[in-house]
Amino acid sequence: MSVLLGRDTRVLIQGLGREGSFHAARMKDYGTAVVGATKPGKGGTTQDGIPLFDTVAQAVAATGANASLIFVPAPGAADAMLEAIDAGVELVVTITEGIPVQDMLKVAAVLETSATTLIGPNCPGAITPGECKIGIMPAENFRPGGIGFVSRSGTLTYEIADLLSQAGLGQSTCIGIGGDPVIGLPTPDAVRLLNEDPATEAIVIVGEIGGSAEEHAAEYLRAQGKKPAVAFIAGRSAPPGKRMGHAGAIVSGNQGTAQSKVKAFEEAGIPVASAPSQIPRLVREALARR
Amino acid sequence: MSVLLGRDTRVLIQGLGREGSFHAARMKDYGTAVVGATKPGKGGTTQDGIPLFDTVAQAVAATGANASLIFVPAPGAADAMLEAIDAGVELVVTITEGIPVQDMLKVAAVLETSATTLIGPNCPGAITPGECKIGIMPAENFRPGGIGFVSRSGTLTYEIADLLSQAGLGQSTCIGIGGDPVIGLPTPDAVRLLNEDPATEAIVIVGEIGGSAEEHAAEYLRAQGKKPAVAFIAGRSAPPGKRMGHAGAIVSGNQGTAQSKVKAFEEAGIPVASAPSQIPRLVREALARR
Amino acid sequence: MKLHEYQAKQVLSRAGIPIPDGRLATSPEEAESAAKAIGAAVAVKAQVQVGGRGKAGGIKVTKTPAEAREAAKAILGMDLKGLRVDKVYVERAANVAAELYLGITLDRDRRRPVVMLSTVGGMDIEEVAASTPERIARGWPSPLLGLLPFAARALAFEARVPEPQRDAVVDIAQRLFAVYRSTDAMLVEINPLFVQKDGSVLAGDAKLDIDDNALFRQKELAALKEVSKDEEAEEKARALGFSYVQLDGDVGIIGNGAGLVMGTLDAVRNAGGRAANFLDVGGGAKEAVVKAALEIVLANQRVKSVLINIFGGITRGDEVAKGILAVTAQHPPRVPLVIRLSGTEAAAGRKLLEGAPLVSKETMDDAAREAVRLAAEGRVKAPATRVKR
Amino acid sequence: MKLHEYQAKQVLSRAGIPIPDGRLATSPEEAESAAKAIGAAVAVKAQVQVGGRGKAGGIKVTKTPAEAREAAKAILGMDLKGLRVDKVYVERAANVAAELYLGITLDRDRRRPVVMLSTVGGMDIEEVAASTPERIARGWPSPLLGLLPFAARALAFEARVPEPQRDAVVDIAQRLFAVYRSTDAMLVEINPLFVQKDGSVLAGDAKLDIDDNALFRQKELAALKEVSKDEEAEEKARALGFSYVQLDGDVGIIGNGAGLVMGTLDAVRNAGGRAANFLDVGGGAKEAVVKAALEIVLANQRVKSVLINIFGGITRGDEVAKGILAVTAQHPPRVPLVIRLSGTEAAAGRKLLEGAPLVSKETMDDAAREAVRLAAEGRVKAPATRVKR
Repeated sequence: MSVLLGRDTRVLIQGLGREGSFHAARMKDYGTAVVGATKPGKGGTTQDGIPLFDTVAQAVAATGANASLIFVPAPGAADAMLEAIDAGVELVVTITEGIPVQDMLKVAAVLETSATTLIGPNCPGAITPGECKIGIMPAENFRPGGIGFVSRSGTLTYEIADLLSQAGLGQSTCIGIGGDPVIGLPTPDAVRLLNEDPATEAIVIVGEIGGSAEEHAAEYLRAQGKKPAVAFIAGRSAPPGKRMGHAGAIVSGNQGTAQSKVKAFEEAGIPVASAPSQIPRLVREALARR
Repeated sequence: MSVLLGRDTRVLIQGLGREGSFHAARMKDYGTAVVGATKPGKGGTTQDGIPLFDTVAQAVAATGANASLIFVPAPGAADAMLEAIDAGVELVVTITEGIPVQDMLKVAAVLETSATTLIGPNCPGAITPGECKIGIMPAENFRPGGIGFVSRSGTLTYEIADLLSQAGLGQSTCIGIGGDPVIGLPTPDAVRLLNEDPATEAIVIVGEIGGSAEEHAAEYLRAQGKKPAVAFIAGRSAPPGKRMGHAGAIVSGNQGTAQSKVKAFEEAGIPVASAPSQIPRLVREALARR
Repeated sequence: MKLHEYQAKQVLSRAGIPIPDGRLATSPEEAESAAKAIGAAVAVKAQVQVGGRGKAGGIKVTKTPAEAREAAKAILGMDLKGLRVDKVYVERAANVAAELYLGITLDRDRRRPVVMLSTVGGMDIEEVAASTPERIARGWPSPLLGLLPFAARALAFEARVPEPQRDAVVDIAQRLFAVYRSTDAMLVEINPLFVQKDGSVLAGDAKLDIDDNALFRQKELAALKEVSKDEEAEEKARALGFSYVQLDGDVGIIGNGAGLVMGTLDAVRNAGGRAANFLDVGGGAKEAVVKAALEIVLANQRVKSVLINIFGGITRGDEVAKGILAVTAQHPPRVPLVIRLSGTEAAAGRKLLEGAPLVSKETMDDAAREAVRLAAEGRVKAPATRVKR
Repeated sequence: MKLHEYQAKQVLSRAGIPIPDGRLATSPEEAESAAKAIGAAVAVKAQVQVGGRGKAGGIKVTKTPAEAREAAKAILGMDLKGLRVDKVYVERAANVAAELYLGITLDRDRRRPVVMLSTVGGMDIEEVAASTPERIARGWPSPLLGLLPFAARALAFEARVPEPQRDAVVDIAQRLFAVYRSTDAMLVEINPLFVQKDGSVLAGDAKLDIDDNALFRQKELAALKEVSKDEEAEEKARALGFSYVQLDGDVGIIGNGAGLVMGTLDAVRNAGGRAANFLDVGGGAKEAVVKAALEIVLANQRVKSVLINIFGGITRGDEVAKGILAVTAQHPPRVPLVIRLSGTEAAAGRKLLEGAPLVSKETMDDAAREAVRLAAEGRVKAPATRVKR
C-alpha cells in the first residue's frame, strides 16, 4: 500500500447499476476486494456474486468494508456520500458527475468533522498499481513503481500513466481527484499525502485551469517538498469565461489562469511540461538531479 | 483557579442592558476582570467604564477576553452564543431564560466541534469563590474552600452555598448549569470537571426532576469517582406532566422522576439529602469516611 | 403549547403528509353535514388534548350522516378526563390494514431530535418501548443537516416497514422532520400512521406540541392557543410574569427560583403535608408581583395555609414584605401565613412585617413544618370547606 | 445558467429584498406605457447578459414616458457586445446617494460560500479587489448554518456601512444568502446596492447565475432558460450528451475526457495552430455520438482540419472508427481529418479506418502538428472562406 488504498482495502459499491456492475467486475479482475454493495430493498441477496445490503451501515458491519465507490446518479449522490461518511467509511470515491455545488458544500462541511477521505466527485478514482484499484480507469495503463500521481483529469490521467509506464516509470498511487469546483481531496491535500508517503519517490501533478489549488500545492511543496515533482497544466489555450468540459475548469476574470499555475510551480522550482509527452523525461531528469 | 474560571479569566459581557450593567458592576466589585462588552454600533465608546465593541471578535482581539457572559434576550441569545463560539471564547455563560429548544440544538451541534465550554442557558452562572464570579449569584453566600458544587437551580444554589459556607464548608467552584432541557454543560460533564479537579475535595450535586443527567452523573461517579459526593434532587413531590418553573423540570411518563435519580445515586453509594439543610452534615460525614 | 388533532393535521397536510378528508363540527348538525360532504363512513372524534380518547368513548365510527349526528350529540359536552368536549372532528374512516407509529421529540441526553418509527402503532409508544423495545427504530438526525434520505431509509429498514409502504413512510418521515423544525415542535407524532388496504399510507391521528419559548416566532400557531379552565390561573400568572402550577394539596406555596420552590414543595411533603401549588415569583420580584402572587394562591379555596419562602439574591426581602402587607392590610388573610425570609434585605423585610398577621421562621424546614401544622388545624376548623369541593 | 436582471430582481423581491418598481417591455410602446404606469423618471435598461451595459449605451435614464419610448426604440435591436437586445426593463429611477456592493459566490479553496460587501459599489468587484482590497469585507458562512445574524452584522461593521443603512444591509445580506441557497446559485450579486437620498436601500442591479448541475431541481428557474445564437451548438451538443465549446481557431477538435481535450487544444497551440472548438464526447461514446460530434465540428465553417484524439478507456476505438466512417461514407469530408487512436480497441479501430480519407498518427503531439499543418494548407487553398466571415 502506498497511500489511501492497498491490499487491505475492502470496497463497497454504492449504486450497482449498469456502470457500477461493469466496473465492479473490472475491479475484482484486478484483485480489488469488492466485499459488498448497497441496493436498498435488495439486502440479503447477491448480484454478480456481490452481497447486497440495504444500508451502508449494515454493509460495513457485515463486511468490514473500509472504502466505498459511489456511482449513484447526481440527485442522490450527496446523500450516498453522507451515508458512507456517517457509517465511518475511511475512503469514499465518487465517480458521479454533475452533482450540484450546494450539495458538495454540505458534504465538504460534514467531511471537516469526520475521519473520512473523499476522492471526487467527477473523477476516475484511485489506483495503487498491482494492489488495489477503486475506480473506472483502464488498469492496463498503470504499473507499480515510485511515481505518485495526482490529476484533476480522467483520460489525461490514463494517457500520462501510459506514457510513464512505457518509460519504465511505475506509479505508487495515482489519484484522480476530479474535475469539479468542490472536491473532497483537493490537489494540495493529495500532494501532501504523496509527499509524506515513503513509497513515493517523485510526484507528478496534472492540473487544469480554474481555482487555485495548483498554486497552493506549489506553495506547499516549495516550503515542505521532500521529493522531486513535475507538473502539467491542461487548458493553457482556453479563453476566460468558458467552462472547458469540467465544471471546475473555468478561468473567471483573472482567477484560475494556467499562467498563474505555471508561474507558481516554476517559482517552487518544479518543472512544468508543456505537453504530456514531456512528462516522463522531466521526471527522469528531476530524479537524476536529486 | 479551580475549574473553568479563576484569576486569569477575562470576561466580556454580551448584552449590557439594565440587568447586564447591574451584574457587571457586582462582578467587578468581586474582583472579576470585566474587560469589555459588545454593543453593536457603540464600538469604541465606553459604558460604566467598560470598553464597548461592535463584535465579539473585535472585543476578543482587543482585550484578550477568554470568557463571555450573555444577557442577550431570548430571540437573539443563540446568535450571541454562536458569535462567542465563532470568536473562540473558551467559556461562555448564558443567563438568558426562555431560549427556544431548536435554537439550543443548533448551538449544541456547533459546540460539539468547538473548544468552547458553555454554561447555561437559564442559569445563575459560575463562581470560584475568592477569585472570579461570572453570573448573577449573590457573592456573599459563597466562601473559598474544597466543595465542588453543581446545580440545575439558581436560588437553591444560593441557599445551599449559604448552608455550606455557614457550616465552614467553602467551595472550590460552583457551577449553576441551568434549568433548561438542552444546556451546554450537563450535570455529568460538570461533575467530571470537578472529579478531575485537584482543588475539589468533595462534590455536591443538586439535581431536579426531568431528563436523566443525574442518572448519568451517578453512573460516571460509580465507575470513576475519585472523591466523596452528596446529592439532592428537587421536585420529589412534583406530579408527572407538569412543568415546574424550569423548562427542563418535567416528568414525562416514567422518564425523569426523582425516584429514578435518587435510586441511581444510592446505587452509586452517594448519599441523597431529603432537604437542603441535611447537605452540610452529609458532606462532613462523607469526607470523614474517606 | 399543544395543538388539537385537527389543527395538527392541518399543519401536516400543508407539509405534504397525507391525511383523511375531515371537517370540524361544534354541533350535531354540523357533524351531520360534514359526514354528508365526506360521503362515506366517518369517525367522529372528540377534540380534547388527552390520551386514550378512544377507550374513553371520545371516538365513534359511523356509517351514515344521521349516525354521525347522533355520535356528535353523544360526544359533544362529554367530560373526558376532566376536559369538556366542545368540538368534534368528523373524518373519513380509514380502511385500515395496519397501524404504524412515527414520532419526533427531543433526546435531552444526546441533545438531538430523536425520530422513532415502529410497526407497532396505535398504542402508547412508552408501552411499546417497555414491552417490545426492539420494535422501535430510532434515529438522531443532526439539527444542522435534518433527516437525510439515507437516515430515513435506514429507519424504515430497521423498523421493517413492509416494502410496498417503505417509500411513502420514508417520504412522510422527512416531511414530518421538516414540520418538527419549522414549527419549533417539542413533539410531533403520528400515531397511528395508517396503512390502508389499498396500500396507501396516511396519518390516523396527529399530535403537535409547540415549544412555548418559541411562540414569539410561531405567531400563526400561537394564535391557536386555547386556555382550559384548569389552566386559567397558570395563564394569569404567566401574564403577570411568574410561574404557577396548580397542585392538589392545601399548603399554598410562594417562593423565588424554580429549584427553591421545588425544594419547598418537597419540604412540605417531608413535613407530612401536601402543596396546593407551585409558584415561583422569579428573580427580583417587586411588591406588585408578590401581592398578585399571594392573591392567586389565596384564591384557591383548597388552601389552608400559605408558606412564603424567599432566599433573597436579586429579590429583596423588603419588596416581598411590602407585597404581603399590601394584601394583609386590606383585610386579614382567610388562612394563616408562614414566612421564611433570608438573604438580601431579609432583616428589613422582617422588620416591616412585625405585627403583621403571620408567623416568621428562620429555616425552610421549620417554616414548612409550621405551614403543614397550620393547614392541618385549618382542615379541622373548617371541615365544611372540604365537603363543598 | 444566467438570469436576466429583471428575472433576478423578481427572485430577490420574492425573498423580501427591496427593488425599484419596474416592468419588462419588448417594444417602444410597451416601454412608454410602463413609464406611464410607474409615473416617475425611469431607467430603460437593455436585458442582455453582458457586463458594462451602461457604458455601452444599453441604459438610458428618461424623465417622461415619451422619452422612455425613444430610449427603448434606440436600445431595442441594439448589438451589445455581440448580443442583440430584444427586451428592455423599465424601472423607476433611484434617487441615489451612494452605491454599495453585495455579492455571494463560491470560494473554491475554502469550500464555502463567500459573502462580499463593500461601500465601493457600481463598479466591477474584481477591479475593486485589485485596487482597494481593504474596501471589501468578506465572510465565509458555514453551508450548514447559513449567514448568521452576527456574521452579517460583522460584515457591515467591517465594510463600514453607514449606521442609518446598517440594519437594512444586514437584513438584505441574510435574505440574499437565503436566495443563494434556495436557488442553487453559483453567483448572486447586487451591484450597485443603492442607498437613496431618503436613506432607504434597494437593489440597483441584480445578477443571478444558477448552477447548471442543479437545474433538475430548479424547474421554475430552468424554465427561464434562453439560448443565445452563440450557444446554440453548445446546447445541441449538451442535448446529445457531450460537451462542446466554440472557440475562434480553425482546427476542429474531438476527444474523450475534458482533460485530454484541453491537453489536445494545448498541443494544437504548441504546434502553432488554434483550436476551433472544445469537444469532449465523454466516456464510453458510441458510434452515434461520435458521428454527431464530427458533424457539429464540421458544421463550423471556420474549421480547416479536424483532429480526433481518443485515448480509449471505457471509450472503444472501434466505436469511434464506426462513428467517423458513418460520416465519411456519405461523402468525403470537406476538410482533412487527422486521428490519433490509442488504448482500448485502438488496433481494431485503426483497422476499420484503413482506406478512409484521413491521416492516422501515433502520438498526440504528432497528430496535433499534422492537423495544424493541414489547417494552414486549407487556409491557403481556400482564402475565400476566410473573407466570407
